[in-house]
Amino acid sequence: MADAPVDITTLRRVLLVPEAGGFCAFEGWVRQTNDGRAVAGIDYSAFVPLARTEGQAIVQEAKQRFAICHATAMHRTGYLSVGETAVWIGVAAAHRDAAFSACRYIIDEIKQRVPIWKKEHYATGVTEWVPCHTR
Amino acid sequence: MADAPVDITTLRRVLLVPEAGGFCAFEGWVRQTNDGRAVAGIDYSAFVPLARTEGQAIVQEAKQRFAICHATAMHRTGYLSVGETAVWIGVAAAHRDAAFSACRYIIDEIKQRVPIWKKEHYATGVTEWVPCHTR
Amino acid sequence: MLNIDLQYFAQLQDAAGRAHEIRTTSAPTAAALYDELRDVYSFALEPACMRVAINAAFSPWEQPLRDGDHVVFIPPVTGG
Amino acid sequence: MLNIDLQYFAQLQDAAGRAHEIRTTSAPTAAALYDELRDVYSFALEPACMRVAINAAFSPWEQPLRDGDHVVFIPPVTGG
Repeated sequence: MADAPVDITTLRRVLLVPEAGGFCAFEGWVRQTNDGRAVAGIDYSAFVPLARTEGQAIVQEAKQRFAICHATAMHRTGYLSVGETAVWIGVAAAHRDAAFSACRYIIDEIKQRVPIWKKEHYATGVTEWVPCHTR
Repeated sequence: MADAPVDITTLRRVLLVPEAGGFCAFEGWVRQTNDGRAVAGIDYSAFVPLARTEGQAIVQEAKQRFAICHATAMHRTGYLSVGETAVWIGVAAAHRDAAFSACRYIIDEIKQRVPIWKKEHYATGVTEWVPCHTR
Repeated sequence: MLNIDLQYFAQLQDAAGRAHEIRTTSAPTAAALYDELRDVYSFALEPACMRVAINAAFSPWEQPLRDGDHVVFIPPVTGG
Repeated sequence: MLNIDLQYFAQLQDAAGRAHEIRTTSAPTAAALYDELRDVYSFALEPACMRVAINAAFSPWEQPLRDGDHVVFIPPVTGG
Protein backbone atom coordinates (compact mmCIF):
# COMPACT_ATOMS: atom_id res chain seq x y z
CA MET A 1 0.00 0.00 0.00
CA ALA A 2 1.57 3.26 -1.14
CA ASP A 3 0.25 6.79 -0.82
CA ALA A 4 2.67 8.16 -3.44
CA PRO A 5 3.94 6.93 -6.84
CA VAL A 6 6.32 3.97 -6.63
CA ASP A 7 9.19 3.44 -9.04
CA ILE A 8 8.29 0.34 -11.07
CA THR A 9 11.89 -0.24 -12.12
CA THR A 10 12.76 -0.78 -8.46
CA LEU A 11 9.83 -3.16 -7.88
CA ARG A 12 10.82 -5.17 -10.96
CA ARG A 13 14.49 -5.37 -10.01
CA VAL A 14 13.68 -7.15 -6.74
CA LEU A 15 12.10 -10.00 -8.73
CA LEU A 16 15.08 -10.45 -11.02
CA VAL A 17 16.46 -13.73 -9.65
CA PRO A 18 18.72 -16.00 -11.72
CA GLU A 19 16.32 -18.97 -11.43
CA ALA A 20 13.61 -17.00 -13.26
CA GLY A 21 13.15 -17.30 -17.02
CA GLY A 22 9.73 -15.71 -17.30
CA PHE A 23 8.32 -12.52 -15.84
CA CYS A 24 4.72 -11.34 -16.04
CA ALA A 25 3.53 -7.96 -14.84
CA PHE A 26 0.10 -6.43 -14.63
CA GLU A 27 -0.68 -2.78 -14.11
CA GLY A 28 -4.03 -1.13 -13.55
CA TRP A 29 -4.17 2.37 -14.97
CA VAL A 30 -6.77 5.07 -14.37
CA ARG A 31 -8.81 5.06 -17.56
CA GLN A 32 -10.37 8.17 -19.11
CA THR A 33 -13.85 6.65 -19.45
CA ASN A 34 -15.91 4.21 -17.43
CA ASP A 35 -19.39 3.11 -18.49
CA GLY A 36 -19.32 5.85 -21.09
CA ARG A 37 -18.64 8.66 -18.59
CA ALA A 38 -15.55 10.87 -18.85
CA VAL A 39 -13.33 10.31 -15.82
CA ALA A 40 -10.95 12.97 -14.51
CA GLY A 41 -9.41 10.81 -11.79
CA ILE A 42 -10.04 8.23 -9.11
CA ASP A 43 -9.69 8.61 -5.37
CA TYR A 44 -8.56 5.31 -3.83
CA SER A 45 -9.18 4.70 -0.17
CA ALA A 46 -8.18 1.60 1.75
CA PHE A 47 -8.46 0.04 5.16
CA VAL A 48 -4.68 -0.15 5.14
CA PRO A 49 -3.79 -2.71 7.86
CA LEU A 50 -6.25 -5.29 6.52
CA ALA A 51 -5.42 -4.46 2.89
CA ARG A 52 -1.78 -5.13 3.66
CA THR A 53 -2.33 -8.49 5.40
CA GLU A 54 -4.86 -9.61 2.78
CA GLY A 55 -2.48 -8.61 -0.03
CA GLN A 56 0.34 -10.56 1.60
CA ALA A 57 -1.95 -13.57 2.02
CA ILE A 58 -2.82 -13.48 -1.69
CA VAL A 59 0.85 -13.38 -2.70
CA GLN A 60 1.56 -16.33 -0.37
CA GLU A 61 -1.33 -18.29 -1.90
CA ALA A 62 0.05 -17.59 -5.38
CA LYS A 63 3.45 -18.93 -4.30
CA GLN A 64 1.82 -22.12 -3.02
CA ARG A 65 -0.44 -22.69 -6.05
CA PHE A 66 1.98 -21.91 -8.86
CA ALA A 67 5.63 -22.76 -9.51
CA ILE A 68 6.92 -19.22 -9.16
CA CYS A 69 10.14 -17.80 -7.77
CA HIS A 70 8.94 -14.45 -6.51
CA ALA A 71 5.93 -12.12 -6.60
CA THR A 72 5.16 -8.57 -5.48
CA ALA A 73 2.06 -6.41 -5.49
CA MET A 74 1.70 -2.67 -4.93
CA HIS A 75 -1.52 -0.66 -4.66
CA ARG A 76 -1.85 3.09 -4.52
CA THR A 77 -4.13 5.11 -2.29
CA GLY A 78 -5.18 8.72 -2.72
CA TYR A 79 -6.18 10.71 -5.79
CA LEU A 80 -4.83 9.47 -9.13
CA SER A 81 -5.28 11.18 -12.49
CA VAL A 82 -5.96 9.44 -15.79
CA GLY A 83 -2.92 7.42 -16.85
CA GLU A 84 -1.52 6.92 -13.35
CA THR A 85 -0.75 3.40 -12.14
CA ALA A 86 -3.12 2.30 -9.37
CA VAL A 87 -1.88 -1.26 -9.02
CA TRP A 88 1.28 -3.12 -10.05
CA ILE A 89 1.85 -6.86 -9.83
CA GLY A 90 5.03 -8.63 -10.87
CA VAL A 91 5.71 -12.36 -10.90
CA ALA A 92 8.96 -14.14 -11.76
CA ALA A 93 8.95 -17.86 -12.51
CA ALA A 94 11.09 -20.48 -14.19
CA HIS A 95 8.49 -20.81 -16.96
CA ARG A 96 5.89 -18.47 -18.42
CA ASP A 97 2.80 -20.56 -17.68
CA ALA A 98 3.22 -20.14 -13.93
CA ALA A 99 4.16 -16.47 -14.28
CA PHE A 100 0.97 -15.64 -16.25
CA SER A 101 -1.30 -17.76 -14.03
CA ALA A 102 0.04 -16.39 -10.76
CA CYS A 103 -0.10 -12.78 -11.97
CA ARG A 104 -3.71 -13.25 -13.06
CA TYR A 105 -4.58 -14.96 -9.79
CA ILE A 106 -3.14 -12.09 -7.74
CA ILE A 107 -4.98 -9.29 -9.57
CA ASP A 108 -8.27 -11.25 -9.57
CA GLU A 109 -8.02 -11.88 -5.81
CA ILE A 110 -7.01 -8.28 -5.07
CA LYS A 111 -10.12 -7.07 -6.87
CA GLN A 112 -12.32 -9.48 -4.95
CA ARG A 113 -10.88 -9.42 -1.45
CA VAL A 114 -8.66 -6.47 -0.63
CA PRO A 115 -10.46 -3.62 1.17
CA ILE A 116 -9.81 -0.84 -1.31
CA TRP A 117 -12.52 1.41 -2.71
CA LYS A 118 -12.52 3.82 -5.59
CA LYS A 119 -14.47 7.01 -5.93
CA GLU A 120 -14.55 8.16 -9.52
CA HIS A 121 -14.33 11.86 -10.22
CA TYR A 122 -16.10 12.62 -13.48
CA ALA A 123 -15.26 15.44 -15.86
CA THR A 124 -18.64 16.97 -14.93
CA GLY A 125 -17.45 17.47 -11.34
CA VAL A 126 -19.68 14.71 -9.97
CA THR A 127 -18.08 12.00 -7.82
CA GLU A 128 -19.36 8.49 -7.24
CA TRP A 129 -18.27 5.33 -5.44
CA VAL A 130 -17.79 2.60 -7.98
CA PRO A 131 -20.52 0.14 -6.96
CA CYS A 132 -18.73 -3.15 -7.71
CA HIS A 133 -16.59 -4.85 -10.28
CA THR A 134 -18.50 -5.79 -13.39
CA ARG A 135 -15.54 -7.70 -14.84
CA MET B 1 14.58 -6.84 -33.18
CA ALA B 2 17.32 -5.17 -31.16
CA ASP B 3 21.03 -5.97 -31.01
CA ALA B 4 21.54 -3.99 -27.78
CA PRO B 5 19.57 -3.57 -24.53
CA VAL B 6 16.37 -1.56 -24.91
CA ASP B 7 15.01 0.69 -22.18
CA ILE B 8 11.79 -0.95 -20.98
CA THR B 9 10.50 2.28 -19.47
CA THR B 10 10.46 3.79 -22.94
CA LEU B 11 8.70 0.78 -24.49
CA ARG B 12 6.06 0.90 -21.76
CA ARG B 13 5.48 4.64 -22.08
CA VAL B 14 4.44 4.29 -25.73
CA LEU B 15 1.57 2.01 -24.63
CA LEU B 16 0.28 4.43 -22.00
CA VAL B 17 -2.88 5.64 -23.74
CA PRO B 18 -5.80 7.17 -21.81
CA GLU B 19 -8.27 4.53 -23.09
CA ALA B 20 -6.25 1.78 -21.41
CA GLY B 21 -7.12 0.55 -17.92
CA GLY B 22 -5.10 -2.65 -17.91
CA PHE B 23 -1.55 -3.37 -18.94
CA CYS B 24 0.10 -6.76 -19.13
CA ALA B 25 3.78 -7.30 -19.83
CA PHE B 26 5.82 -10.43 -20.31
CA GLU B 27 9.59 -10.65 -20.22
CA GLY B 28 11.80 -13.60 -21.04
CA TRP B 29 14.99 -13.62 -19.00
CA VAL B 30 18.11 -15.73 -19.50
CA ARG B 31 17.88 -18.36 -16.78
CA GLN B 32 20.86 -19.81 -14.95
CA THR B 33 19.86 -23.44 -15.54
CA ASN B 34 18.14 -25.31 -18.34
CA ASP B 35 17.40 -29.04 -18.17
CA GLY B 36 19.63 -29.19 -15.11
CA ARG B 37 22.66 -27.68 -16.84
CA ALA B 38 24.32 -24.49 -15.60
CA VAL B 39 23.96 -21.77 -18.23
CA ALA B 40 26.41 -18.86 -18.57
CA GLY B 41 24.53 -17.09 -21.34
CA ILE B 42 22.59 -17.47 -24.55
CA ASP B 43 23.54 -16.32 -28.02
CA TYR B 44 20.41 -15.32 -29.97
CA SER B 45 20.54 -15.24 -33.74
CA ALA B 46 17.69 -14.27 -36.01
CA PHE B 47 16.80 -14.01 -39.65
CA VAL B 48 16.05 -10.37 -39.01
CA PRO B 49 13.87 -9.24 -41.97
CA LEU B 50 11.52 -12.22 -41.62
CA ALA B 51 11.57 -12.06 -37.82
CA ARG B 52 10.50 -8.44 -38.03
CA THR B 53 7.61 -9.01 -40.47
CA GLU B 54 6.47 -12.14 -38.63
CA GLY B 55 6.60 -10.29 -35.30
CA GLN B 56 4.54 -7.44 -36.74
CA ALA B 57 2.04 -9.93 -38.15
CA ILE B 58 1.63 -11.52 -34.70
CA VAL B 59 1.00 -8.13 -33.07
CA GLN B 60 -1.59 -7.33 -35.77
CA GLU B 61 -3.32 -10.67 -35.18
CA ALA B 62 -3.45 -9.95 -31.45
CA LYS B 63 -5.08 -6.58 -32.16
CA GLN B 64 -7.73 -8.28 -34.30
CA ARG B 65 -8.44 -11.16 -31.90
CA PHE B 66 -8.52 -9.26 -28.61
CA ALA B 67 -10.01 -5.93 -27.52
CA ILE B 68 -6.70 -4.20 -26.94
CA CYS B 69 -5.57 -0.63 -27.45
CA HIS B 70 -1.92 -1.14 -28.20
CA ALA B 71 0.80 -3.81 -28.18
CA THR B 72 4.56 -3.93 -28.69
CA ALA B 73 7.12 -6.68 -28.79
CA MET B 74 10.91 -6.49 -28.66
CA HIS B 75 13.39 -9.34 -29.09
CA ARG B 76 17.12 -9.19 -28.55
CA THR B 77 19.82 -10.73 -30.71
CA GLY B 78 23.43 -11.40 -29.76
CA TYR B 79 24.98 -12.75 -26.58
CA LEU B 80 22.99 -12.27 -23.35
CA SER B 81 24.15 -13.18 -19.85
CA VAL B 82 21.99 -14.72 -17.12
CA GLY B 83 19.40 -12.20 -15.96
CA GLU B 84 19.28 -10.20 -19.20
CA THR B 85 15.96 -9.61 -20.94
CA ALA B 86 15.71 -11.51 -24.23
CA VAL B 87 12.13 -10.64 -25.06
CA TRP B 88 9.67 -7.97 -23.90
CA ILE B 89 5.98 -7.82 -24.73
CA GLY B 90 3.60 -5.13 -23.54
CA VAL B 91 -0.14 -4.91 -24.12
CA ALA B 92 -2.51 -2.12 -23.07
CA ALA B 93 -6.26 -2.72 -23.10
CA ALA B 94 -9.42 -1.27 -21.63
CA HIS B 95 -9.81 -4.40 -19.45
CA ARG B 96 -7.41 -6.95 -18.04
CA ASP B 97 -8.84 -10.05 -19.70
CA ALA B 98 -7.86 -8.85 -23.16
CA ALA B 99 -4.48 -7.57 -21.93
CA PHE B 100 -3.53 -10.96 -20.43
CA SER B 101 -4.87 -13.00 -23.37
CA ALA B 102 -3.19 -10.89 -26.03
CA CYS B 103 0.13 -10.84 -24.16
CA ARG B 104 0.04 -14.62 -23.84
CA TYR B 105 -0.92 -15.01 -27.49
CA ILE B 106 2.00 -12.88 -28.65
CA ILE B 107 4.69 -14.70 -26.66
CA ASP B 108 3.29 -18.12 -27.63
CA GLU B 109 3.27 -17.22 -31.31
CA ILE B 110 6.74 -15.67 -31.15
CA LYS B 111 8.10 -18.90 -29.73
CA GLN B 112 6.40 -20.94 -32.45
CA ARG B 113 6.83 -18.83 -35.56
CA VAL B 114 9.50 -16.15 -35.39
CA PRO B 115 12.87 -17.20 -36.88
CA ILE B 116 15.07 -16.74 -33.83
CA TRP B 117 17.42 -19.40 -32.52
CA LYS B 118 19.26 -19.69 -29.27
CA LYS B 119 22.62 -21.29 -28.66
CA GLU B 120 23.13 -21.94 -24.99
CA HIS B 121 26.58 -21.43 -23.53
CA TYR B 122 27.02 -23.73 -20.55
CA ALA B 123 29.23 -23.08 -17.56
CA THR B 124 31.40 -26.00 -18.74
CA GLY B 125 32.31 -24.04 -21.89
CA VAL B 126 30.22 -26.26 -24.18
CA THR B 127 27.71 -24.58 -26.48
CA GLU B 128 24.58 -26.12 -27.98
CA TRP B 129 21.66 -25.07 -30.15
CA VAL B 130 18.48 -25.44 -28.15
CA PRO B 131 16.69 -28.18 -30.11
CA CYS B 132 13.10 -26.99 -29.74
CA HIS B 133 10.65 -25.62 -27.22
CA THR B 134 9.47 -28.21 -24.77
CA ARG B 135 6.93 -25.87 -23.20
CA MET C 1 -22.60 -2.20 27.42
CA LEU C 2 -19.53 -2.35 25.14
CA ASN C 3 -17.36 0.45 23.81
CA ILE C 4 -16.68 -0.27 20.13
CA ASP C 5 -14.15 1.55 18.02
CA LEU C 6 -15.79 2.03 14.61
CA GLN C 7 -14.11 3.07 11.39
CA TYR C 8 -16.11 3.82 8.22
CA PHE C 9 -15.06 3.60 4.58
CA ALA C 10 -16.51 4.46 1.18
CA GLN C 11 -20.32 4.76 1.01
CA LEU C 12 -20.63 4.07 4.76
CA GLN C 13 -18.29 6.95 5.53
CA ASP C 14 -20.38 9.30 3.40
CA ALA C 15 -23.65 8.11 4.98
CA ALA C 16 -22.31 8.30 8.54
CA GLY C 17 -20.70 11.67 7.83
CA ARG C 18 -17.60 10.55 9.68
CA ALA C 19 -14.60 8.24 9.33
CA HIS C 20 -14.40 7.19 12.94
CA GLU C 21 -16.36 7.02 16.17
CA ILE C 22 -16.38 5.24 19.51
CA ARG C 23 -19.85 3.91 20.15
CA THR C 24 -21.38 2.46 23.31
CA THR C 25 -23.70 -0.36 22.38
CA SER C 26 -25.53 -3.38 23.71
CA ALA C 27 -25.24 -5.18 20.34
CA PRO C 28 -23.75 -8.62 21.05
CA THR C 29 -22.43 -9.22 17.51
CA ALA C 30 -21.23 -7.28 14.47
CA ALA C 31 -24.46 -8.25 12.71
CA ALA C 32 -26.56 -6.71 15.49
CA LEU C 33 -24.33 -3.63 15.58
CA TYR C 34 -24.78 -3.08 11.83
CA ASP C 35 -28.57 -3.31 12.24
CA GLU C 36 -28.37 -0.69 14.99
CA LEU C 37 -26.27 1.61 12.80
CA ARG C 38 -28.60 1.25 9.82
CA ASP C 39 -31.34 2.84 11.95
CA VAL C 40 -29.01 5.70 12.89
CA TYR C 41 -27.37 6.45 9.53
CA SER C 42 -29.73 4.91 6.95
CA PHE C 43 -26.96 2.77 5.44
CA ALA C 44 -28.19 1.50 2.08
CA LEU C 45 -25.81 -1.47 1.80
CA GLU C 46 -27.18 -4.90 2.69
CA PRO C 47 -24.95 -6.92 5.03
CA ALA C 48 -25.26 -9.84 2.59
CA CYS C 49 -23.01 -7.97 0.14
CA MET C 50 -20.50 -6.94 2.81
CA ARG C 51 -17.92 -8.46 5.12
CA VAL C 52 -16.88 -7.36 8.58
CA ALA C 53 -13.40 -6.93 10.02
CA ILE C 54 -12.88 -7.12 13.77
CA ASN C 55 -9.49 -5.91 14.99
CA ALA C 56 -8.27 -5.69 11.39
CA ALA C 57 -9.09 -9.32 10.52
CA PHE C 58 -12.04 -10.62 8.51
CA SER C 59 -14.44 -12.17 11.04
CA PRO C 60 -17.83 -13.91 11.13
CA TRP C 61 -20.80 -11.57 11.42
CA GLU C 62 -21.97 -13.57 14.43
CA GLN C 63 -18.68 -13.35 16.32
CA PRO C 64 -19.42 -11.98 19.85
CA LEU C 65 -18.14 -8.44 20.30
CA ARG C 66 -15.84 -7.64 23.18
CA ASP C 67 -15.27 -4.31 24.86
CA GLY C 68 -12.75 -2.22 22.95
CA ASP C 69 -13.07 -4.14 19.67
CA HIS C 70 -12.21 -2.25 16.49
CA VAL C 71 -14.93 -2.89 13.91
CA VAL C 72 -14.98 -2.09 10.20
CA PHE C 73 -17.87 -2.95 7.90
CA ILE C 74 -16.41 -3.65 4.47
CA PRO C 75 -18.50 -2.41 1.52
CA PRO C 76 -18.04 -4.30 -1.76
CA VAL C 77 -14.38 -3.76 -2.65
CA THR C 78 -13.40 -2.12 -5.93
CA GLY C 79 -9.62 -1.89 -5.88
CA GLY C 80 -7.28 -2.77 -8.69
CA MET D 1 20.60 -23.35 -64.14
CA LEU D 2 19.60 -20.88 -61.44
CA ASN D 3 21.76 -18.72 -59.18
CA ILE D 4 20.32 -18.93 -55.68
CA ASP D 5 21.34 -16.70 -52.80
CA LEU D 6 21.46 -18.93 -49.71
CA GLN D 7 21.67 -17.86 -46.09
CA TYR D 8 22.19 -20.36 -43.26
CA PHE D 9 21.18 -20.12 -39.60
CA ALA D 10 21.68 -22.11 -36.40
CA GLN D 11 22.52 -25.81 -36.88
CA LEU D 12 22.54 -25.45 -40.66
CA GLN D 13 25.10 -22.66 -40.44
CA ASP D 14 27.35 -24.86 -38.29
CA ALA D 15 26.97 -27.85 -40.64
CA ALA D 16 27.56 -25.78 -43.79
CA GLY D 17 30.46 -23.98 -42.16
CA ARG D 18 29.23 -20.71 -43.62
CA ALA D 19 26.44 -18.15 -43.19
CA HIS D 20 25.98 -17.33 -46.84
CA GLU D 21 26.68 -18.58 -50.35
CA ILE D 22 25.52 -18.10 -53.91
CA ARG D 23 24.89 -21.48 -55.46
CA THR D 24 24.25 -22.47 -59.04
CA THR D 25 21.69 -25.27 -59.13
CA SER D 26 19.28 -27.14 -61.34
CA ALA D 27 16.92 -27.77 -58.40
CA PRO D 28 13.46 -26.58 -59.50
CA THR D 29 12.06 -26.12 -55.96
CA ALA D 30 13.25 -25.34 -52.44
CA ALA D 31 12.52 -28.95 -51.51
CA ALA D 32 14.82 -30.25 -54.26
CA LEU D 33 17.47 -27.70 -53.33
CA TYR D 34 17.44 -28.83 -49.71
CA ASP D 35 17.88 -32.46 -50.83
CA GLU D 36 20.87 -31.38 -52.94
CA LEU D 37 22.40 -29.52 -49.98
CA ARG D 38 21.91 -32.46 -47.62
CA ASP D 39 24.25 -34.47 -49.86
CA VAL D 40 26.82 -31.67 -49.77
CA TYR D 41 26.71 -30.71 -46.05
CA SER D 42 25.14 -33.72 -44.32
CA PHE D 43 22.38 -31.58 -42.76
CA ALA D 44 20.76 -33.62 -40.01
CA LEU D 45 17.45 -31.73 -39.90
CA GLU D 46 14.49 -33.29 -41.68
CA PRO D 47 12.57 -30.87 -43.93
CA ALA D 48 9.36 -32.02 -42.23
CA CYS D 49 10.40 -30.12 -39.07
CA MET D 50 11.46 -27.00 -40.96
CA ARG D 51 9.99 -24.21 -43.04
CA VAL D 52 11.50 -22.35 -45.95
CA ALA D 53 11.61 -18.62 -46.63
CA ILE D 54 11.99 -17.37 -50.19
CA ASN D 55 12.84 -13.69 -50.52
CA ALA D 56 12.25 -13.22 -46.77
CA ALA D 57 8.69 -14.63 -46.81
CA PHE D 58 7.55 -18.07 -45.66
CA SER D 59 6.84 -20.04 -48.85
CA PRO D 60 5.70 -23.51 -49.89
CA TRP D 61 8.49 -26.07 -50.25
CA GLU D 62 7.23 -26.82 -53.76
CA GLN D 63 7.25 -23.21 -54.95
CA PRO D 64 9.29 -23.03 -58.21
CA LEU D 65 12.62 -21.27 -57.71
CA ARG D 66 13.54 -18.33 -59.91
CA ASP D 67 16.97 -17.05 -60.78
CA GLY D 68 18.28 -14.74 -58.07
CA ASP D 69 15.91 -15.96 -55.34
CA HIS D 70 17.08 -15.57 -51.73
CA VAL D 71 16.43 -18.82 -49.86
CA VAL D 72 16.58 -19.55 -46.13
CA PHE D 73 15.81 -22.94 -44.61
CA ILE D 74 14.32 -22.31 -41.17
CA PRO D 75 15.35 -24.80 -38.44
CA PRO D 76 12.87 -25.25 -35.56
CA VAL D 77 12.69 -21.82 -33.92
CA THR D 78 13.56 -21.34 -30.26
CA GLY D 79 13.22 -17.62 -29.58
CA GLY D 80 11.55 -16.03 -26.62
